[in-house]
Amino acid sequence: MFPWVYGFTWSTGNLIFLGIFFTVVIVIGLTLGLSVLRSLRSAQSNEIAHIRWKSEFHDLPAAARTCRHIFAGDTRERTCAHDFDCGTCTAHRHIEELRRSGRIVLHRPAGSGGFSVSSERLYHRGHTWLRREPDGTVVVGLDDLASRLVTDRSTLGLPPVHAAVFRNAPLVTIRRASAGTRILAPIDGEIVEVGGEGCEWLVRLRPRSLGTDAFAHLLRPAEAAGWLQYEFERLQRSLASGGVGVTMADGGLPMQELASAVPVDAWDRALGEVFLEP
Amino acid sequence: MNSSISRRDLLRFAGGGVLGLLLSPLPWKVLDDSAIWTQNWPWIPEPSRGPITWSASTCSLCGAGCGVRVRSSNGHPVSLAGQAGHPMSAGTLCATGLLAHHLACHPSRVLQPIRITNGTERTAADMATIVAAIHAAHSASTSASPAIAVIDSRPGRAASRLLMELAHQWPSAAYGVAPQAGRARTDLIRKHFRTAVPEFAADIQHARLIVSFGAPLVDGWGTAATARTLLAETSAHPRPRLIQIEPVRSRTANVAETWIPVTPGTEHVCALAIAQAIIEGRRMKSAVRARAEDAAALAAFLHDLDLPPAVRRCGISDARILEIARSLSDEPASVVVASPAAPEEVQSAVLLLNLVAGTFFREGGLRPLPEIPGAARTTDARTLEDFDDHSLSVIILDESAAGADIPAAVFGQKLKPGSGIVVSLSPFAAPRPVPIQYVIPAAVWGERLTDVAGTSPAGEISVGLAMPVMPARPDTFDTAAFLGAVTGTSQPSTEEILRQRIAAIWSGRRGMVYDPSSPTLRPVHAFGGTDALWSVLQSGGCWIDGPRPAGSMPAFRFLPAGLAEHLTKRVAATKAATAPALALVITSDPLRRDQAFDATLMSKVRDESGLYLPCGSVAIHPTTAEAHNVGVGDDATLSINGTTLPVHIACDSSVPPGLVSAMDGDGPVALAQSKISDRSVGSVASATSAPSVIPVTLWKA
Amino acid sequence: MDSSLIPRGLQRTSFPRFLAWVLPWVALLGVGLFAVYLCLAYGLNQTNMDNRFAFGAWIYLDLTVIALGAGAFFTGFLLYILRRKELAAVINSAVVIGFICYSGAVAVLMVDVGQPLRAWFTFWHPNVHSMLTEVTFCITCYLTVLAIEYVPLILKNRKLRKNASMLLFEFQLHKLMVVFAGIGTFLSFFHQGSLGGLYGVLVGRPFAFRPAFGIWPSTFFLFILSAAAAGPSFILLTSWLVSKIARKPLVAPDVYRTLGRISGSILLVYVLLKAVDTLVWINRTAPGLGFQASSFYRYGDFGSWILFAEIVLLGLLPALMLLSSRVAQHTGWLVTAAAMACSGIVLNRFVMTIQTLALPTLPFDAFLSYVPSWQEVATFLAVIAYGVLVYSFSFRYLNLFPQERELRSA
Amino acid sequence: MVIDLDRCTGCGACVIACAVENNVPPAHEGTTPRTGLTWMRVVRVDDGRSFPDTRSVFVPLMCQQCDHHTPCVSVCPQNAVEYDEETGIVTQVPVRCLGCRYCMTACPYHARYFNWWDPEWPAGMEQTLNPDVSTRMRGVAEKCNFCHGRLQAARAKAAAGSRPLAPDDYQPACVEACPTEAIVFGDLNDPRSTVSAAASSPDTFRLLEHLGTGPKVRYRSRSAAVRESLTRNSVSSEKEQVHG
Amino acid sequence: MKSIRWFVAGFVVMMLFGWVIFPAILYTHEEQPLQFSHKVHSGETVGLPCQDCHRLSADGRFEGVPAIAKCAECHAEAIGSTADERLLVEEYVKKGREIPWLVYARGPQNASFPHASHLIGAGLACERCHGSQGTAESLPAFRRNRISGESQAIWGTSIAGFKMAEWDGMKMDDCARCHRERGVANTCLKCHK
Repeated sequence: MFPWVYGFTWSTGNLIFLGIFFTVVIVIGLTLGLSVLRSLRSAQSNEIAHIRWKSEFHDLPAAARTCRHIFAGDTRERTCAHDFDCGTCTAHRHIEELRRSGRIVLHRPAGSGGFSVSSERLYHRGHTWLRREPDGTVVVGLDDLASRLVTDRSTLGLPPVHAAVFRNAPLVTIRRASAGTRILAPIDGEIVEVGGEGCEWLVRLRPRSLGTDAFAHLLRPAEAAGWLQYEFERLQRSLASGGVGVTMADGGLPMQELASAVPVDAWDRALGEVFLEP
Repeated sequence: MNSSISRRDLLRFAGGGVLGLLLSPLPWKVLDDSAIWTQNWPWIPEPSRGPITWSASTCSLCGAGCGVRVRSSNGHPVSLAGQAGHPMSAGTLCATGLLAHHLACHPSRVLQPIRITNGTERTAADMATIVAAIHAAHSASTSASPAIAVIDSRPGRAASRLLMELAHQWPSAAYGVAPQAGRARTDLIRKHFRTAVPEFAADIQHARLIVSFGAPLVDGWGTAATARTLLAETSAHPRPRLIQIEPVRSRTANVAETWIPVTPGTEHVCALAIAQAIIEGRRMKSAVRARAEDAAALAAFLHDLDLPPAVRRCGISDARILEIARSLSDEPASVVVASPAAPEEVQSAVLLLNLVAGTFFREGGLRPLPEIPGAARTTDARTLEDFDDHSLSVIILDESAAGADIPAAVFGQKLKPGSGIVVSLSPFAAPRPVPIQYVIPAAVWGERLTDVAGTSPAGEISVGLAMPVMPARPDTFDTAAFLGAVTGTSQPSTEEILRQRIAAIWSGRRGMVYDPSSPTLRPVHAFGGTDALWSVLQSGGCWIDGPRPAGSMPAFRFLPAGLAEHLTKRVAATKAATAPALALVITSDPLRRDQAFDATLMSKVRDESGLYLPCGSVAIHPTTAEAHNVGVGDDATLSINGTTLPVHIACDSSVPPGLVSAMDGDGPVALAQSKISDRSVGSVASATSAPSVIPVTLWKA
Repeated sequence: MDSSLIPRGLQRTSFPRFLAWVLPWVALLGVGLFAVYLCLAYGLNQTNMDNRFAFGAWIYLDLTVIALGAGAFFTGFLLYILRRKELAAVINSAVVIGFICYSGAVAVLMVDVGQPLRAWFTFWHPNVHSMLTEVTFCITCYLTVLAIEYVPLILKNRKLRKNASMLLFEFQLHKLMVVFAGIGTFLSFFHQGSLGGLYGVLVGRPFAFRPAFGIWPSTFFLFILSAAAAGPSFILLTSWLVSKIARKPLVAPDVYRTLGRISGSILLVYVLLKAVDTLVWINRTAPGLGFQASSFYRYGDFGSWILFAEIVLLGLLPALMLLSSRVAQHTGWLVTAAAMACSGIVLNRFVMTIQTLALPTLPFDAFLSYVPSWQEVATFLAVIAYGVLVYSFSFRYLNLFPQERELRSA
Repeated sequence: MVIDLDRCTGCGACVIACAVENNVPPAHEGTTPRTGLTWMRVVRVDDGRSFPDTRSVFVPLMCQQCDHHTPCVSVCPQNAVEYDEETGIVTQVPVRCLGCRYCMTACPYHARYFNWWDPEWPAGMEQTLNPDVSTRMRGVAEKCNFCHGRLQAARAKAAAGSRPLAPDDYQPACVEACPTEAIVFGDLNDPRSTVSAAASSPDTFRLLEHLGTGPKVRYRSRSAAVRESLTRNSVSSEKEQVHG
Repeated sequence: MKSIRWFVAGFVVMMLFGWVIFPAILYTHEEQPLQFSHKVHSGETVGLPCQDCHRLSADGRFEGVPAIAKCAECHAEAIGSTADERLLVEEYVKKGREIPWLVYARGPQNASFPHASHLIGAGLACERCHGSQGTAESLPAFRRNRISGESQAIWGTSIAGFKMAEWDGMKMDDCARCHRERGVANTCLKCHK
């Protein structure tokens, strides 16, 4: 194998064969080394949350990755390919210009399908809402669909004060299901205050940057209504076992107590579906 | 260091450790050493390292007396080879001879005295009890007839003289020999001559034409020298013509110029027919006619034997008989030989043919075998069968040198019922059908000094010494030591007897001596004295009975008393016999399977390569196999007059259709063979068919 | 009980039932390991192999397993390099099957070799002219590549992905997967070929000898094509089988159709080339070595029907069936065609290994037959058991079929 | 090496001498002719003539030391087999062999044997092992190497006497043991040697010559029937398992 | 950086084990059956030439360590006063038993090293492969590799196989390199038996 080993000859056949063998070994080694190096480098820099979200987004079923503009009726069927990071999505910017220039009218759907959508809140695809407070902090709470599923606050594992939070990274964990499900944080920031029992929001956090693109990926109330209805249908479809479509008679309003309607063994699936767990 | 070591830290420690290990020589050295370990596995023995020495000796396994060159390492023989230029073997050794040095470590070797009760259970025994038993029998013997038989398996050795002296010392003991192959032939010959004639041996070396009735000339042990003379032709020594007449095509028939496949049991008819052809063709030499007293009577006897119908059943054509007769009478150096295991009528018919062809006392024919100087005359000693039944209380059997087998049943018959014991001096324990048998460990070749009396293909005799080439096992005996222990008297050691024998040879001033260091043979008297001769023999030389006077043919009779009636009866029997559908033919085993010859490496030519028939197999022709719907390698059952035995089938086109060929002396066939030669089976065989033709039936197991 | 490990959204049987399914295979593995112990402790006399049948039944089965395991490299090649996106549905299963086949084959080789402790000698003192050196090098490298391709699947397990470093490594590795797919294809191209070359170079065995193109005999290229053809069929077969056992649709029917079409087209090319090669062999190569080709088919039960079965019955017929649209309609026929294609390749490996050794070469040789001993059979069954076990655990705890979730709710 | 088949009686002395010289272990219990370990064999071949005048010819078959792209040398994956240019002997190094047995499938003469069992000798017989040849272990292949242990001893002796190696310093054990001197051995490259003379005589032939492996062992027989039956290439189909 | 500390700790521990502890435990330390002083025998006191004991026999075989018969020539009775000599005389000379020496340069069983070809043919000196012998007062301990069973002299003193001196280690590669340098054929058949 090596020149100092007995029987090694510098014949062409030997050189070609060992040459190919060593290149293959080196290529495998380099690729492995590269991926180990990259994962070490990204472990240092706090990209873990970002990478975790990208990896999980990649494994979400197609239905969960629908583009936001469907809810507002801007485009037909389309799945997002930018991990819901609308800031970097050219199609999003293009549609925004159209909307600003008035060629597309943001038509409001008939109703929010029985879910309450308030106008000053912005909605994150992980079913949390966000409201900017005058003192520059931001308040985050569970939207209507999520709060119907997670009724008692005690099952939530809230983050400690002063903890750093990253966009699309786990903010709160629900210990109800066997494997535990996490709720994603809408934006980067730092926890300032944790909401007590009865309070409508969960945490108050100070956002790291206040620029418009920090909130670009959040849904405006107009889109949120259609989005909540779509998410509710998706939840039913994943709960329906085997081929049965949505059975809710149309016009029927979703029950307040959704949690009790979900069968026990499907609980893990339901929470994972809603909170975008692959 | 913080108090708790987390699981992650351990993982990191392990990761660092692995990297450290890979960069240390440990894994690579262990990898390399484990491969080297597989090369020096401790349970595989290593050849010893030490100086290589060469010595010469003589092989004593059989009567050929071949010269052996021994290569030893650390004083232990490592390989044997023939001694180039040796007069008896001319540098050859047979397959068995090449393994003589392995017999010493044969797994079934007896290393301390054992006692075998009714053939199977073995318990250790000590010499005292054996000696006491012998002495008890010796003192108790009252009647005139001897109570102790001292049987010598190979007469003509120096040890034989010791056994004879013991018989003289003890009135109750008598000396006997194992049945000698050539013995029957010598008795038959003597009947033909008025004056006393010595034994005869065929001079294959100088014969130009050999007609052999089933004689195993190149088959297996003891025939290396003969094979060389027959086949290793050179310009000076062209290959002799060999005509082999036997039912199964043996290895000799395979190299013979012509092989005549006669039906089994009819060889004697062919011999007589050839003799008749010589006489009627008026080809009998005048010298022979002058010496013979009853030539005309022989011609008349052969005429009224009415041979032609019998010849038709032999499977030999008349033209072939005339052709053999003509070449026998034309070729001056021709001889007719028969297989030593051939029945009596074949031996006498072949003898008659030799007489008619005048091959006696002629170079290339039958030459007188002189007495071996210094060895007692054993030709007329009796065999175990000559003792009267149930008269013996002890049989002392000296099997330290392998000789002919004594049929097992004879022991039981000769011993006093219930109290008789057999004491055998043998390196291997061959159980016998007697209540009690003691086996005293004997030395094998190369462990102790013994002498070897050999006969060469040219019919010359020789005396050589089998030198000790390896350390002797502590409590093994040679004949002298054994007799010393048994009789309690001090016996002359083997060395002394041998020295006396060599002195007798030297004083006889006859014969030549082969000295490995000098290229040519030197006459005996050229040596200064017995010591010079002794040192030459010890260095691998041998004494050979030199050029003998041709000798003249004395007066003889063709048909001594009784021979005519016997031949008439047998020829009539052959004529009347109906050929059995399937006949068993027992051929002599070329490797002599019993333990005396069966070194473990013999498996290379038997079980491991199928060159020789493996144990328990019989060979039949493929057509016979189809006829009995038996396939190659199948297990089948062979029944001989009711006794069935499991055999393994081997197809072999050298066995004529209708015959089953089996090797004597091996496994199941040995059982059958002992039954065949056993009185009970023999008598049952129909009177018409000759004993060597045994009807059998065969079917798939 | 182990639901925290099962990927979210996939229905798997309860753990006790899963144990009931696993236990018989574990028992089979146990018996096999005992046979392996016997072979390693007491030597290869435990098998019925002998000096004529130096390659026993387990070498033939090794070749078959590696040929069928070629699905991994070929599917990877099609998906990552030729961008056939629809194969993403079966790539994970293909990688697992490939890993099982190769690791099982190497395990059997370690038992079959007389001195396993010296196996590294082939690397240290390689004889580059020998096909077996090339096989050893490539199989070992490709096994590492397959292991590297198998690692991200494991790291994607629901419990493991929670660990940050594992997730990161898997993410980075996944990005470079195209490199490994390329290397895998390159390595597989060579060693599938050299497995064929093993027999093609044997001048001493006219039955197997084939003329060389460049430095490789024609069997080199035939083995690659046949492996590439058998791969997708075997993937199709196994995916269908798993969905039948798991009693839930795992792969969309059109994926079966694409697999079938790919396998059928390559099989057709293989059959044509094989026919040409056989004709050349019958008319020019064998007589050149002094053997009439007819004399090879005169013994035992190896009549010339084997040649017909291998090329036409299990070669041409399945190829046409796989390519015809009518068959592609219902999966049942597609699966039988795939099974026939695979058994055609298995028969080819059998003929190349066992018949080559059985046929006499010297004029006085006899035709010998050989029956494997229980140790050999048990060892190979252990490999199958090992495969089933690894696949069962992977199917249960790893997400082998991405389309399973959509198919369930559709 | 030239073997005169007319002189070979099939006595097996060569096989025994070869086994003694090269420390080949005795048969393990359960060995059959197909798993037997011998470095050479004497094969009995019938010349196919009809019954009464059919003859068998005994063919000593050992490694033919092929010299034209030797099948076993080109297939051994770890160079355990090597063609020695100087002497023309195909060397098998048992300590490098890892027992993959590929060389055994490559050899058309079936001249390679495998240690299926660990070699065992009866107690005491290890003293009779030849010091010039190493004992092997289970799991490795073995073949005839023209007793190159004797060649090395002859070279050492020649070196000790500081003289070149003479032709008759070295001959394999089988040549020395054959009673009828059927095997002639020597340097084929030296035209004056007896073996070259024997090799050039018209009635010599080689086994499987048409395979082109260039075997260096030649056989001689004056009988045309024997020559024809041993070089007939369309293999005989008779199922007979031939036994001596 | 706490995590790196563990990694480095593991690395250092294993390197230490591999380079220092492993070589120590890999080889055994066996004492020779009895001590022998080359200094006395070949030095001024007795002045025996090396070839007297380590002889090359006529057929090219090297006797290596002499047999007991050689010692018995002078030591039939105890000459000196050392305990080893008394042991030699009683235990070995009187009983005629060979001394079970542990030979340092004992090569593997499967390779033959013809001393004749090297000493006479190539004219090499003993020191070339064995190092300086014949001056030591006592015999060093015999070090045997526990796994491969071979003497340490074959692999050489350094665990990684770096040759400290020409005589340190006689692996196949060393023989092959010397053969290559001198243009002697180093085919397998040359040495393997």
